[in-house]
Amino acid sequence: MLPELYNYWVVIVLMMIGFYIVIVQGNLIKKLIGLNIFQTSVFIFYISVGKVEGGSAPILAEGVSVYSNPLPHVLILTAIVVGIATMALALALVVRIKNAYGTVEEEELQERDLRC
Amino acid sequence: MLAGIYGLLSASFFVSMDAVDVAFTEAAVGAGVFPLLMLTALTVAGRYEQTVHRRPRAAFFLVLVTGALMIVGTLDMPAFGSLDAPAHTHVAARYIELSPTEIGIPNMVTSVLADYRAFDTLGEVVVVFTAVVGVLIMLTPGEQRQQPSPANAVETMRSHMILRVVSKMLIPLMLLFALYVQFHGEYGPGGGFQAGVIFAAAIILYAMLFGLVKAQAAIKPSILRLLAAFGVLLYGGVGVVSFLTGVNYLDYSRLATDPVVGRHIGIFSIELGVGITVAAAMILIFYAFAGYATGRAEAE
Amino acid sequence: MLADIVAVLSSACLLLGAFLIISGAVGVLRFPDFFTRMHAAGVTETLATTLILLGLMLLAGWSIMSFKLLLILLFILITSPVASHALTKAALHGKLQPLVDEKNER
Amino acid sequence: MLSHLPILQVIVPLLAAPACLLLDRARAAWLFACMASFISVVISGLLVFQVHQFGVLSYSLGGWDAPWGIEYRIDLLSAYVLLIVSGIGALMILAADTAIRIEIPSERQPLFYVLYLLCLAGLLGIVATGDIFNVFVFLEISSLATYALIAQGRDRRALWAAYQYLIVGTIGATFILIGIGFLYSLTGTLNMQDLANRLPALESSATAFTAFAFLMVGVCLKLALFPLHLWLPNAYAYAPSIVTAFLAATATKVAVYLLIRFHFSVFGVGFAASVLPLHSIFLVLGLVGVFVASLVAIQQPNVKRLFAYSSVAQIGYMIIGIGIGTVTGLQATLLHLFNHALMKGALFLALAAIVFRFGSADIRHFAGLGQRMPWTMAIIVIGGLSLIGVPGTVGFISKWYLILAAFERDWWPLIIAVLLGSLLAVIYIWRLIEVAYFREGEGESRGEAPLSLLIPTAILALANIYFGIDTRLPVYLSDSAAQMLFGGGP
Amino acid sequence: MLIACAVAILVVMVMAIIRALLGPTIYDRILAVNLFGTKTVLLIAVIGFLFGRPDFLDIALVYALINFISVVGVLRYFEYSHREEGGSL
Repeated sequence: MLPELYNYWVVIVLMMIGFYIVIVQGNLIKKLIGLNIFQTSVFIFYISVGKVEGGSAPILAEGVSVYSNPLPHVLILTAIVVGIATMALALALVVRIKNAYGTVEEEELQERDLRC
Repeated sequence: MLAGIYGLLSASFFVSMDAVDVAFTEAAVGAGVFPLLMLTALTVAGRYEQTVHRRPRAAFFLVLVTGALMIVGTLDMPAFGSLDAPAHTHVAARYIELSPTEIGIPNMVTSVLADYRAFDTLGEVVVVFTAVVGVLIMLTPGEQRQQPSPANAVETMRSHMILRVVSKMLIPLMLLFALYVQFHGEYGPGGGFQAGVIFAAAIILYAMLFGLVKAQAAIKPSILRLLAAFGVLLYGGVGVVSFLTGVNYLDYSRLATDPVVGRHIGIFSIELGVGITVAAAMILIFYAFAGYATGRAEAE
Repeated sequence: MLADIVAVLSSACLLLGAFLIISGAVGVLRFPDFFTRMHAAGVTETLATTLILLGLMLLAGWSIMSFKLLLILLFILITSPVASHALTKAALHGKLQPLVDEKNER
Repeated sequence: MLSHLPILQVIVPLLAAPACLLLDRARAAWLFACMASFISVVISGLLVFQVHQFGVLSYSLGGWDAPWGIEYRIDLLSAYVLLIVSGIGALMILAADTAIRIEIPSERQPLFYVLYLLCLAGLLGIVATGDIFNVFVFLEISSLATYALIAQGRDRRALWAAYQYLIVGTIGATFILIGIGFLYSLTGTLNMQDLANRLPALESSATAFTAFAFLMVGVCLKLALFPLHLWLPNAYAYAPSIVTAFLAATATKVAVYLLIRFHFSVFGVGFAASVLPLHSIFLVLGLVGVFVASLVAIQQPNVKRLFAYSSVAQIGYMIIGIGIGTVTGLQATLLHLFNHALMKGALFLALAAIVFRFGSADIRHFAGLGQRMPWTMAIIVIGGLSLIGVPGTVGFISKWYLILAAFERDWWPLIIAVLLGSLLAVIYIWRLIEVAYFREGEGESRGEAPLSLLIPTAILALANIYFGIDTRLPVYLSDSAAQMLFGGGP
Repeated sequence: MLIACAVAILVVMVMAIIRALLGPTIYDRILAVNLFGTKTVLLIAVIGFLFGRPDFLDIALVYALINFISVVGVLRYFEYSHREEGGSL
């Protein structure tokens, strides 16, 4: 069982690292990096699902009979784009927050909110 | 900083998993766009380090539970790489078997992306479009529409003479390569999104080396806006045209007398739409960030 | 006969390239300060890359692949020294002194 | 053209958005957006009719049949939710022109409409599609638009609220993505119908269970179900009023729809019950949510925030309906979906009018409002009564069905709890009414809100009363939808 | 032969990561990342031959491009931030 699934488990560990960073980090930008890691590991998870033993890239070629599954690739292409779009928006928000509050630390933000 | 390496690393992983197209995208995004965005944001936000860990225990517990749940979930999954997993035998099998004859292009990822699941891809383009509108609405300077002063722009990297000269040679090459990726997507890895990103990267390189003002003079933001909207409309328009030919939305089969040729035309045009929107969107996002950064630096 | 020679040549290129990049990396890892590391990386990089890509080109034969490899090679040959140069210059501007006794933090 | 209705429903606002960007003048963009949203209302009305007439509509995009291509699948439930979302969307955009005039600088207004249309299209897309990955894509379209819209609030805390929502929302979406990944690796398909056919054979699989858990948690994050609701009050309180009104009336509804869809259509009613006591969890979370959120709402000085917490409480009621686990319970949930959209739409729009006059929705401004803005205040009273569940308003109908469902099961404590929850609503509504009618307002008397704002609000308020008396349409729709879901789909 | 080469490149990549983690200055890190990038290009090319799928070369090419742009971007950023610090001091 173990050698058959280790790939998934490595991905899960990575995923959880990202998730942990998102929750624990106080710095807004680092939080986003954590989020990125979290998302990317999900992508890897999908691609692992799509891998076929002995398969080759899903582009038609002579002499190749086993191809990897193209569907997860398509899904992940979409998901990557979604991820980067989210990042762009999030960073724009962070930039605005920095401008409005003068800090990108969660705790200081909350302090400054309480004061006013 | 390490994010860049991370992007590279995950991309090489994708390569080993045969996901050429995904690796291609991740190469462009993970190693290029993401760090660039991160850096421009950092320019504004400042590198301010502070390591405060709040309620780590509860978070750790939560993460542990989630991870454990996932591992439990994998226990019943088919073994990694096995041929007869349901994921490979049900829907995907048809894509692999029939797409070369049905769609007539060798790259199965492109045929699934641009034809079988074309609507997802439309959604993807709209997501990019949404992001760019969102970034614009947030970073468009309000009343004080300031021009970054030329002095500031010229100063950017003036010291790097060699860099500038060499880049000047490279940028046309990059643009050419982007076009190649755009139109070669049916045969090899690549397609509209990747091409758009490469194209945008070349322009961004120009903007970084020669200043935002010069870049904006060469490629005007207002035109980019038009193009971003135009790409989405082109994609959606192809769908509307297929309405008019009497078939379902995004069904390209009647765009020409021969369905396979029709599909070629359809895929070609939507990939073009994707490429245009993505390139315009990425450049616009970069402009917005960089413009905001310089604007702020001057205000201080 | 010719094929054999090509194969041997390409293997030799690949092996030499592999050796060179490892030595370069060891240099990057072991050398005491930034500028010496830069030296190790920059010098080995160009030759090693050339060798490896040359090896692959020999392997690929006369085809579009070779052309692409050539393109990559050209590209790396252009960008890598430029990047090194720019980096070093930036480091100098960033008040990083070469050849110091102790490492200078920024 | 009629056969293309399912896709037109989503495509019209989706393509109107980039076209709107090209206009670049606020007024023109507004008119265009109005047009697009009204067309989509008409389409959704036609869809309800068609579904009623011919049964489930299936539309294969790109001409590829179901498991290979993406399928749009409109059954009664989705037609019902589509009608709610597009109807509210159109009413809100009518009011938007006036409402955002003071809240958003003029050069950003065209972009605002673009985002609004995108958000609307995203929500409609989630409801119309029959493909789980497509759900994810459209979820992200609507979420991204929402983050940007929330950040447009004038208070800088709007930015912070939007950021928090972004983090939570992205985590939620990623969870859903993980769930989809597990499902895909298990079944090899992404089509909901196909999944529903294949899943029963795999019921005991731990992977299916995990997929279910991730989907549920992901949706509940979007839904702001009680312990995961922390992002909602901030987001609602600081967003521009019109955005709050739109989101409160639609976004959470769509999330509830997704919950029902995943729970009933994809996994089947029996699935959850066999592996974990999901219904009891829903019941407990719903009840705790109702009480905690109502108690917090009572103490809020900002009325927008007050109603935001009240939204969390109302979501609790909807979840209770699902938790009861009978046809009537589900019907109560579906009814409340409709009714809550009406009352929160009316309330938040009325608040938009108050914000338009006073610049904020602090309870201080309510002093003497009964005299100063009689119409607006009357609408708030109607909405408030509806929130409490007074007979003659829509709120009563949904509470009635909820109690009926509990009664069927002989769960007396639940009935008492629901009544107690309504009592809490009485307290926070009364607080408003007391301030507005029995306290003298200081300062000069100011006039009523502009008509362009008042009319849509009044329409919603009248709908509150109308559907509280003439209940045929929602009751019929929700009843047949609930039956269909329990019958395992037609 | 190819395998040996790929392994060597992998080893180098690991070393580059170690250098990037160790620092000590920011320029060391950039150098390491740059090194890592070029080695990735090589690795992808070699792997492409190893698997017999030359399509990978396109990715290597993209990498070469993007890596360069990234390094320029990083440099620009640090120069920029230096200037800002200098201005405020």
